[in-house]
Amino acid sequence: MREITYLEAIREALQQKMREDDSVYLIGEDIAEYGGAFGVTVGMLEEFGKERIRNTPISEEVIIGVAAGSAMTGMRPVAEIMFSDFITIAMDDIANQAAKIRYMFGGKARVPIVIRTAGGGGTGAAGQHSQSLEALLAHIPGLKVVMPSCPYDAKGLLLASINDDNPVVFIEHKLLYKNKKYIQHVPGEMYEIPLGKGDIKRKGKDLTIVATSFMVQKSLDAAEDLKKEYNMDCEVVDLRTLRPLDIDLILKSVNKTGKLACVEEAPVFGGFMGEVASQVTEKGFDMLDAPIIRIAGRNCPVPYSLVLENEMIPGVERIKSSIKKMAGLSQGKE
Amino acid sequence: MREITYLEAIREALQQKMREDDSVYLIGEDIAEYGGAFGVTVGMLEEFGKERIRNTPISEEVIIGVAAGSAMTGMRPVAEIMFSDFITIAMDDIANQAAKIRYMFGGKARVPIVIRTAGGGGTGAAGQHSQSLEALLAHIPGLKVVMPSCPYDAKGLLLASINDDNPVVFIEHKLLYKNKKYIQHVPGEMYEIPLGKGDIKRKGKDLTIVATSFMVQKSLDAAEDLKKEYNMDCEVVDLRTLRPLDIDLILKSVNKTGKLACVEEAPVFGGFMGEVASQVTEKGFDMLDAPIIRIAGRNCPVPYSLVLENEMIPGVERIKSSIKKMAGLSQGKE
Amino acid sequence: MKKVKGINKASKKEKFLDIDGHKIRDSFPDLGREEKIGILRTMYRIRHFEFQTEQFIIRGMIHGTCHLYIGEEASATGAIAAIGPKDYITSTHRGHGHCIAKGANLNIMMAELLGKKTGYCKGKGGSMHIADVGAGNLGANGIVGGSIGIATGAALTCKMKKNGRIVICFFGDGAANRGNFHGALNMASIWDLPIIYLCENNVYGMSTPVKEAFNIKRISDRKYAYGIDGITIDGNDVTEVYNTISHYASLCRKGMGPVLVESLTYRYRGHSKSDAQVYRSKEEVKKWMEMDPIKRYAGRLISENLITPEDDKQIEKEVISEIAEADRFAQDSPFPDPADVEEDVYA
Amino acid sequence: MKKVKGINKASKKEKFLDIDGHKIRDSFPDLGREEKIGILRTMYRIRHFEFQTEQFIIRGMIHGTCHLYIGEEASATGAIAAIGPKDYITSTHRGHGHCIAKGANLNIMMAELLGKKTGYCKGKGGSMHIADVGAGNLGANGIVGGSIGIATGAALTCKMKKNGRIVICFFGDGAANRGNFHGALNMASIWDLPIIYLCENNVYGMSTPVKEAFNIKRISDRKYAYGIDGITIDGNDVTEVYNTISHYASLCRKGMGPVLVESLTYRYRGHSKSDAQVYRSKEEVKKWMEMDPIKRYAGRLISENLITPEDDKQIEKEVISEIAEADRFAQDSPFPDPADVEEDVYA
Ligand SMILES: Cc1ncc(C[n+]2csc(CCOP(=O)(O)OP(=O)(O)O)c2C)c(N)n1
Ligand SMILES: Cc1ncc(C[n+]2csc(CCOP(=O)(O)OP(=O)(O)O)c2C)c(N)n1
Ligand SMILES: [Mg+2]
Ligand SMILES: [Mg+2]
Repeated sequence: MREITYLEAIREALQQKMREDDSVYLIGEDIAEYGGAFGVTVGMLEEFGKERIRNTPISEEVIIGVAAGSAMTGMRPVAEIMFSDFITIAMDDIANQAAKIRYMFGGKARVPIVIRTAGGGGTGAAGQHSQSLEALLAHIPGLKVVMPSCPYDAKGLLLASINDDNPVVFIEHKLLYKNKKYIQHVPGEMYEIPLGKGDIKRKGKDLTIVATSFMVQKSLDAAEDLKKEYNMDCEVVDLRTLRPLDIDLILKSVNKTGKLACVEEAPVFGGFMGEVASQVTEKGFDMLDAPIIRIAGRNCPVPYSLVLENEMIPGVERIKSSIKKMAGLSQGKE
Repeated sequence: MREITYLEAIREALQQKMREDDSVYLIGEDIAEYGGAFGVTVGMLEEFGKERIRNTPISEEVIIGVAAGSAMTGMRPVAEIMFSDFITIAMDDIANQAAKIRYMFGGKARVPIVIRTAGGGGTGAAGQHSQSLEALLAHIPGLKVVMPSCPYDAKGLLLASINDDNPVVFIEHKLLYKNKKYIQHVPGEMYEIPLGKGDIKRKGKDLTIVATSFMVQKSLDAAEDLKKEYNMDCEVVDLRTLRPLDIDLILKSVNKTGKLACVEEAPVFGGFMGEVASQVTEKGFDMLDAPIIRIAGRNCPVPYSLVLENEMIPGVERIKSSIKKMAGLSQGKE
Repeated sequence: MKKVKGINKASKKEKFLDIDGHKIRDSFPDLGREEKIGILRTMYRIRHFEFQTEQFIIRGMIHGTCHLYIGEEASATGAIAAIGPKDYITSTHRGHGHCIAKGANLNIMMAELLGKKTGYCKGKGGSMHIADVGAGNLGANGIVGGSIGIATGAALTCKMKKNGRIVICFFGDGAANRGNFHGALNMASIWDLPIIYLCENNVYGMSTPVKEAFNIKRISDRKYAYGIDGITIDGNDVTEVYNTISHYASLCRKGMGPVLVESLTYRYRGHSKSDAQVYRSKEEVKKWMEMDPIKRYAGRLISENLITPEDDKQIEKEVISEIAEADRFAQDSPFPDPADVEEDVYA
Repeated sequence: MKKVKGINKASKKEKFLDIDGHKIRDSFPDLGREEKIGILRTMYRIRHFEFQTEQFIIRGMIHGTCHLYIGEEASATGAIAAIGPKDYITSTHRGHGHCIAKGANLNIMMAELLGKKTGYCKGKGGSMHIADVGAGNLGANGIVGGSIGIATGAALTCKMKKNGRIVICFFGDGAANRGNFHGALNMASIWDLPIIYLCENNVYGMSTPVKEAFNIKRISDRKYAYGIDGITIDGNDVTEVYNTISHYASLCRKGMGPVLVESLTYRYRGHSKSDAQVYRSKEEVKKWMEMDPIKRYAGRLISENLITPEDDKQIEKEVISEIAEADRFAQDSPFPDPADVEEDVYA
């Protein structure tokens, strides 16, 4: 069984879908000859040509505006915003146009666009190239927000996103792209993973960890260690999509474990896990044996220096020590 | 004792501060002859002239970029973004520049700008002129976010914002500007209300309502009714500033009442009250007698038609019925 | 701008006009009498629709704000008469005129203004978001310049699908300073997209005079920044608008790429529902009203013996009763059901 | 552009140059020998600083990415030599050259690259965020075009405080298609702000050739969109850069308003740490390297008998040891304390 990387899974989804459907095209900066800043679209110019691999000037808001206008008139664009930090430049076209057009027009338009973008830190790229801005997007009615954590999910979720008739922001993680540690068997044919369904990435009975994107992988590592070291059995729930949110799956897990730790990379204050924690408190208050904790980025921009960046972004050790403390296994500093 | 409107209180703060400090100037669209879309700056061109009441072309991102650059070099701009919805256009200059410059430069710059903007719905202006986007801003480290609910607070908080050495987003509510119902005694001299301190707008012992901006006023009305009709005594906590958040004040109140209802105008999903609810769950889990509830906007853009808009935005009746249901006073549909 | 062969070689009868230094074919004479009268009727429709809207405003029946197009009718009417029903337009916050010119149903439009379930947006959009996607109107937009990217995307569809359609992107002088204007015109230019950027310069962006917001005399000179063609025309002369857009529509279809047309016009009313108009003088307004686009055009049709003054009155009368009917329809229509508020967010 | 009286009347000895059709005073001869040598030294500093950075990259010592300025030295050096220490600049992601030319301390810069506490940003910013606010460098910027608004704001301060200072805003060809470029140049123009927008056209924005991203031959032609002056110069000729910026700096101080200068140059290395450079040929790179700005300028100084070839070598040698010292300083410096990660967010 072939095993491929996250990046290869994404590229395969794009290629297969483009072979099938002429209305799908790519638009973004340096996606043609260069193959995208992270190499996702390498080789696609050769196969699909300039018309369908549309390399643009540096104009994030116009990339999204153009994608939206072409989507309203029959195309299915996959737009790339090179770093998720640059979403801010296109925020009007995303939040006020693409997301709202359908509603404001009384349901009389469709805006089937996918906005692919690379999020997250850990690359030493500092404050303007490392952010996890999903909370800004997930709050906007009309958008769907997807964050795959592994190659299998990346392919299936991307195909579902392209096939979806709504604007979908698809946030990839830079540290997953080429990491051989996370290669996985991925079916060669096209398949969809439905948007709005989470996934249990590890079964457990003692505590529920809800995580997104790269934090799912770190949580899995932490869970293994906790099992080995303390015989503590964590269930790891991968949200897969932030909006729509699969709250039922989370509640089912919390109902079993009674404890919830939410792990995300963004600064904790105002982050998306506030929504998860709030919904669980609202709907599963009686299930909880302990306060929900959030393990997340520090409340600062992502710093440059490795020692600082490692402190800002939650790592396996911090996840473990926070959970140990919560479970009363240690005094571990959070 | 003179009583003035929210709008007059804001204008007075601007005028007095500008008389005192030459480095303070206003920049924004239609703020000169027109006096701003809501009339806040009417008459200021005459007093301060074109150089300090800088009317701009329609260029939100440049308004903020210019404000930031002039702040780094010694000015104290008060920039106006006409409707808070247009913040999206300036999001890079706000979130990636103004908010992060100090940190990215290792603390070696100051960016003392105030971004005044009109938020909220209820005016029939529909999806692109009615949003409450504070959750997008409060999540960004480096920003402070202020939402005054009454004339007294508006003046004191605005003066504190202008005197603050950080970028502050100051979100005013359109329905408060000229509403005579909310006129209040406001001292004639300059005074500051510290950023990061909440305020108890109504004392109570049975349940804590945390609210922001216009929702504070609606919550006060709801509290009065609940007192009259059910002898239920709600404490209303006005956050005043979302970031920094006065969590201590909230916890103190919840410790007394054991119940928390969070009220905000933005769509509930991913809204700022998720942060409040999460922090209270984390830090005050044992104080809670009941699940925290959030009473907020529906999960859709703000619709145009009055009947729909009234449904989307929480009104006094919805606040009351939700609280009654939570307190077990009724089966009231949420 | 891509070089393309000119529009069909001039036959003997054809006349070329000099508009702003450009040689533009006089295609107005090609129109039949009915079409020419149709243009007059459309302008009356827009004006009386707006009169009615104004009445609604005065009577407090409009929940939100409204931006009236009175005085600018020739711009939308002439431009849209010059393209086909399958071509696209995008509109602005001041969008009623574009919408009507693109063939919208007045009843449904008016119902939307009153927030009714029968409106174009089921009451969810209101004046600033009326769209008629089926008719090729991709919508009004509450964000100044908000539709510039969308229009450019529609033009990309036309190019990629090779469907022979083109796009007119309407926007105001104020929008020409938005950042996305810049990025979009550049992108359309490098990709030779079939789109006419039609800047309706009505002298003000809200209260800000064009002469304060620009340091250039002609907005169409921004063509030099993108290597495209550009022209400034009398936007109150519906035939000049018609001829210019016919000319460029034809070139667009042949692959010339985008063009920037600046249409000089004027709004008679305040910017929106509430505007004391301190930024302009009564004399200025009066001066412009003397060049009223409807009067001018009716006068032309009469002087060309295509209609009599009585025909003119009759057409206006017919329009007024259409509007009365729309008023009735709108008022009689039901409000949406609050329970549906979260519908239509997602497809 | 506001008309201002020309720079000081030409004395008999003064020479005027024709640069891109503009009459520009040859102010280079006014410089003393030491100043002229200083320009050479600065270019060597930039180049060797970048050589050292490249070594760090190869040895895996740079945590993040880096964009090297090798080949473009004349642009920053000539421009900044023409303004004063109190004037401001804003820089880009490719910012080491601007920072050095504005007088930054090499030790502190290099410490920042290695993420050290002693660096300009205490290790929090890295290559893309080095700023030296005290010296008037308002910072590199990781957002392409991100500093254009900031620079314009600094120019507004200069105007409002009447402090006689001006601003040079550096940015790349790629940034000239960003929306804020448009809004900022327009705003600077209507307000006559004292700012030189210096577009470093190095033929590519990442992998995208200028000829694909623009449909115009000269980026400086965008001056027509804003009613300002503009000029295209040889950015690899440090004296041409110096003369041009001297000329416009003087006009800016007199109130002319902004100007758009396009400086034609070329980067020798890949776009960033990782770039296979499939988008360009080795021949093209070689062709540009033959016009190397440092060799050209050293040659001029030698031919004017201001230095000998040995002096040239000696200067380079001195610079190399400065860099070695910076390397030592940076490597010996401590890393920041992780506990301080949340410091410096707020003032
Ligand atoms: C991005 C944005 N900024 C500001 C506004 C507020 N606003 C609405 S219309 C308008 C003036 C627009 O001027 P112009 O484009 O010339 O159109 P006109 O109203 O003259 O038809 C302004 C500033 C807005 N709706 N969107
Ligand atoms: C807004 C934004 N979009 C994209 C990028 C990614 N990026 C970094 S540098 C670059 C090319 C910039 O080209 P140019 O302005 O010509 O500068 P150069 O690198 O050639 O010096 C791109 C696309 C970015 N940093 N910011
Ligand atoms: Mg206008
Ligand atoms: Mg470049």
